[in-house]
Amino acid sequence: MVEELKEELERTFKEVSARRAEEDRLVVTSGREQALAVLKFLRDKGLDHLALISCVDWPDDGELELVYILTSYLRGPEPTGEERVHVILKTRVPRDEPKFPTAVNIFRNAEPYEREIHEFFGVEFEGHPRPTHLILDRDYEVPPFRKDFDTRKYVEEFFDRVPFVEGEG
Amino acid sequence: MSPEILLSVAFVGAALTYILGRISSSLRDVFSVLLSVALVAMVALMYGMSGEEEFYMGFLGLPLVLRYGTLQWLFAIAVSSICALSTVFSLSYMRGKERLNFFYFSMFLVEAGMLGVVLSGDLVSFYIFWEVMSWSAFLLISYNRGPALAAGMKYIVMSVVGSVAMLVGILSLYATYGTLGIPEVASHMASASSGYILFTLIIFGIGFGIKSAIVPLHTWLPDAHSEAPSPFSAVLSGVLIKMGTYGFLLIMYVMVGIKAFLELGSGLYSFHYILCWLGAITAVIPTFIALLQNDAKRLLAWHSIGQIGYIILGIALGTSLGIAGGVFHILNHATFKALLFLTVGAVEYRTGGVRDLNSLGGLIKRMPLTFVGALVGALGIIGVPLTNGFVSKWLIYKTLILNRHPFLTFAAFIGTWGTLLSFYKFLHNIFLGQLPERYKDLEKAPFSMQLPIAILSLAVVFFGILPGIPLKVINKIGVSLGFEPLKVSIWGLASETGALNTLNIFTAVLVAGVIVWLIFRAGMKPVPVPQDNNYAAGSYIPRDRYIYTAEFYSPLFRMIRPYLRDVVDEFYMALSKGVRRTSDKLRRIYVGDVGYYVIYIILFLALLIALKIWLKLW
Amino acid sequence: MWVKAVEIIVSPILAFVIGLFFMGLARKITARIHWRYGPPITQPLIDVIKLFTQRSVSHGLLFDMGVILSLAGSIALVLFIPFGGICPLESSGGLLVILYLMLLIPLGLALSGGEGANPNISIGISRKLMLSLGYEVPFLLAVLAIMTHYHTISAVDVVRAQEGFRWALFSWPLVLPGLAYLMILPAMLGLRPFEVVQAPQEIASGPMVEYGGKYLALVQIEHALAVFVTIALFVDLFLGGASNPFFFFLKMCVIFLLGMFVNAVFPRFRIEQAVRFLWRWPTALAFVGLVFTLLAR
Amino acid sequence: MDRNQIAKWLKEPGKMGQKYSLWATYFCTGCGIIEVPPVITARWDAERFGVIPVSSPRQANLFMITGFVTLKTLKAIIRTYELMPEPKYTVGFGSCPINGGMYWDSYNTIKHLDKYIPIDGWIAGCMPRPEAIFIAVTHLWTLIDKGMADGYIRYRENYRYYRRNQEMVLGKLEWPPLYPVD
Repeated sequence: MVEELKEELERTFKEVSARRAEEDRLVVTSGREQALAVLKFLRDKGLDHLALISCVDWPDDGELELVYILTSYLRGPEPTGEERVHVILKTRVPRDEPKFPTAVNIFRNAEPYEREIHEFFGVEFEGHPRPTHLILDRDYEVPPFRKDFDTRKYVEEFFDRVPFVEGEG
Repeated sequence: MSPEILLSVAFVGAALTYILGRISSSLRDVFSVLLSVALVAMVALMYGMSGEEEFYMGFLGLPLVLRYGTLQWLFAIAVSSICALSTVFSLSYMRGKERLNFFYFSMFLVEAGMLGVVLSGDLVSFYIFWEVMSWSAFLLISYNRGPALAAGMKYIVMSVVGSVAMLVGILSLYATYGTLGIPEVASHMASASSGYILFTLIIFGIGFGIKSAIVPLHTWLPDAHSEAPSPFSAVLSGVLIKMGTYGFLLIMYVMVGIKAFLELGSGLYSFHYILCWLGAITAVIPTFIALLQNDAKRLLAWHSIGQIGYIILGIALGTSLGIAGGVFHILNHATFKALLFLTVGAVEYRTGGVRDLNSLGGLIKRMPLTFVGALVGALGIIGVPLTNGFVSKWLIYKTLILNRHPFLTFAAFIGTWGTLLSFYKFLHNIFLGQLPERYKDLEKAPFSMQLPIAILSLAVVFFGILPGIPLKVINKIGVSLGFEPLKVSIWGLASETGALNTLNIFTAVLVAGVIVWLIFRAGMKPVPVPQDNNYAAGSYIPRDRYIYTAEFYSPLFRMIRPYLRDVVDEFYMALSKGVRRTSDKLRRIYVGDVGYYVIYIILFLALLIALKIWLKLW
Repeated sequence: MWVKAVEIIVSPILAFVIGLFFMGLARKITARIHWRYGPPITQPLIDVIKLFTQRSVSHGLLFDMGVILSLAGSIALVLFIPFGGICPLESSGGLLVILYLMLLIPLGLALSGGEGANPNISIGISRKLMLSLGYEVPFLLAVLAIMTHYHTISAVDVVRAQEGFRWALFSWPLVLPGLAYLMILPAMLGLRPFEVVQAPQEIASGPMVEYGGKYLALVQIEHALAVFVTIALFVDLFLGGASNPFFFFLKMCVIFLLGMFVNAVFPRFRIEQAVRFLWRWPTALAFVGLVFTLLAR
Repeated sequence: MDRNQIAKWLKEPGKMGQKYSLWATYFCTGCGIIEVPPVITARWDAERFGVIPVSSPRQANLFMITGFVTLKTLKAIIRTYELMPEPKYTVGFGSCPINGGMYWDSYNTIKHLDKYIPIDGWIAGCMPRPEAIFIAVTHLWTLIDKGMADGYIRYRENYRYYRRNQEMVLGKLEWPPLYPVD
């Protein structure tokens, strides 16, 4: 069943390459423009559960990789519908001006994931209803989860400059 | 200082306030205050004097007589002092409103009517002043338009029914005895048959029951009290409903006499026992309905009915302690209920008419003296030791227990606990809790409002600590009504069966309080802290987050609300709807054509003749 | 006269000591039931001393006066309760004053809590007043049954009438009110099945949230006196309060242990469940008892 | 209760009272709270030392900061510490409050907690066992005895510096300062 899905994907979309990673897992990499179209296509094929959106930072390629993990709630995709399939959709976004259309109108539950990625990786999701902070309570000039965020330097700058109280008294 | 001069001054004064009002409002204010204080002084001077005075002969041959004694004096002093205090209160309360001349005029008219009712010596003048009082009260209840008109209509319909019942009673007395003077009727009643006594008691009982709002006849009171302007609702629930209890005293003990009254009916079905049960029900059910109210004045109105239940319980028992307790509670209820209504009026004046218990809070910080007044009033109505409510409720409880009525005592005690719960809700939702943002800079109540509140609070506490003073007067009343006197000391009752000695209780609580205060001062000095420095699980309460408590006893409501629907009120409403529908149908027979009317007359005559022939009715 | 003065001074102190001893005993027994070693018996006394050394926070005059009023009320209440042979102020009114002063204590705490302006306090106080309304119904019926049975309103007469093992708990019509009183004892003491008022987990110990150092000490003393008063009243009315204080103390221990065992293992009621329970079984028992005492007259 | 115990009680009951009735605030700040339930229940029973958890900081005089302190929890800790009445003692559990522990280079956790609120005692270990907690309590007794557990006095005297440090890390605090800062 993963096979038919693979052929169908390659037939309908030209810039998409699908690879069967394990017995029931399909890894799909697609270009930036078609990513949401592929997402919608997979959702209509029965993969109605967006488990997670995560992000990987490739500093040497100068790109941020957005990873959408899809599965289905009750059963596998039609027509067979017996075993469950995981589909992992990957797209690449340039690191210097990371813009990407939001997936909220396809999957309602994408909203917190996108806020988190915006907070930790600095990816701008156009059209996101509430691009506010999810976990952190302040802004950092370099988003913390990026590889080039030097935690040691930040700690020295931010925490170590706070003097001990005993010295003052 | 005869009552005739007093009544004439009252009525002329009422008219004068209206005329002076036309000239200049400040003159009228000054005059009304002077008049009310003069009335109080004149009544006070009448202490101890008693006697009769005819002031008008020509009323179809019946002399109109004024009689005054200690019982009348007590009621007169209560009426005049409460009216004086509420007049002083209404100086600043009514400043912005319109039709002030009309307001002061009808205020003094009500006071004159009440004085007339109390001082009247025969049933005709009693009835005249009773009508004057009822109608002027109607004018004042429907003073501020809107829903007040409906409340006034409901009040006047029920009080007219009461007055008609009383009129029937008076006419039946006139038919059987030919005279209407109270002493003459009393002497005749001694020889009357028990059926006739029962009839007069019931007829007059309906009239006075409606005015004093006993349970089945109480439905007008909550609407009337909450819609009337606050100074008048203080008078209304302070003294006006006491005229009903005065009527009961008059009927039961002056006209019918104690012996006949107590023997009426046998054992469990004697009239006074049923009246006691009516009083007990009136003490419990309205108190718990008051628990559910969200409007401050409706809560107080329902409590007025509850406290009347205590008074009826005291009076109907027919023992010397019971009478002392009942009459003393009349005086106390007048003081703390007026005090509570005046404090609600002050809060209403300052917050621009807000009475809803769910949207006020924290006013203790802005109106401390008003809070002290409300607190003393609440302690008085609950009957906490060291307030006058405690002494009168104590007398009622003792008689109930010594005469072996445990279930009545139980009802009375549960009424007290219900009062405690609902008055804590009253105090908490208005004065305690967080101060909302919009009342942050609320100023204190003006002096002309604080003066009556201060005087009434002092009266509540003073009579609580030294109940001997009023109890001496009440002892005289008991003797005049034919009960044996009680041994009264300045500190309380020194009678043999478990004396109440407020001295012991007072010193015990006071000394314990001082010791605890000293221990309190021995500890470390506490740090005064603003309201928002409060524990909120690690976060900081911003000014507008938590402000007031709504539905203070919601778990209790869910349990008792289905049982406390005001079925009596629904019954009356259904009754009035039925009457309106039937009268609608009747209207159709008036078609406006004279021919039809002639036919109606002929048919009616034929019917009469037929009755005469076949049934030989007369 | 001198004996009376000494009695007036001694009995509140005695009540305080006994109350604290009971609270210490309670914590020790609960610990032992939970398989724990538990604090020393004198722990409540240590707590009170510590609380007096803490500088607390005050929310205004009524915040202080309310606590003082409620403690003064409970001290005055102790003076009216016959304890063994001594009863300092029994001459003025007996049971009616006791019932009335019992009204004063929750009112004092409620007023001072109200000024604390904390959401937990408001919820705690409304629960406290509802619970006290709940247990007042059977309590009043039971006390009225006693009053009508012995036809007196003074507690000393009730004690004198029960001389020589004719205890009210075992004489026929008064067994039912006695059982009703026993069933509502945990509610009056605030023990576990009815610990709805100071539920630490739900409303952060209810009305006591804002009480710090010496306020908490005064409230602990007031709780100790309330424990003493409730149990002493039960022993006086139903177990014929003994002639000398030591037997009286023994009877109180028996009753308190009864409540304690229930407290250690029982989960907590919701406020509706508590009031519904209080208005169902204990009220029925007390009501039937009162009817029988009336008929037996 | 040997003789010098009673003598101590008579000499300074306040100190002895503080020692033998430490009421701990029930506030779980970090991962260390998993150690507290066994401490207060049957297996280890802190109540024999007089340590009981109380639900409101107003009643407490011991504040156990268990585990790492993030920026958000720091605000709640400062708020709770300022609500507690005056003679109050704080104990830092584990290595994270001491110097950041394994989160030594994290951008989100506080490194040295005693820059922001005074700490009277530390317990080393990445979540100390209940025995360590009891040793800490007994150490706290000796500190109180010697008068060295003066965290709250230090907080009162150099409140200006504590407040400045807190606002350097947390930005403007919305509640007014506890002591008057000139």
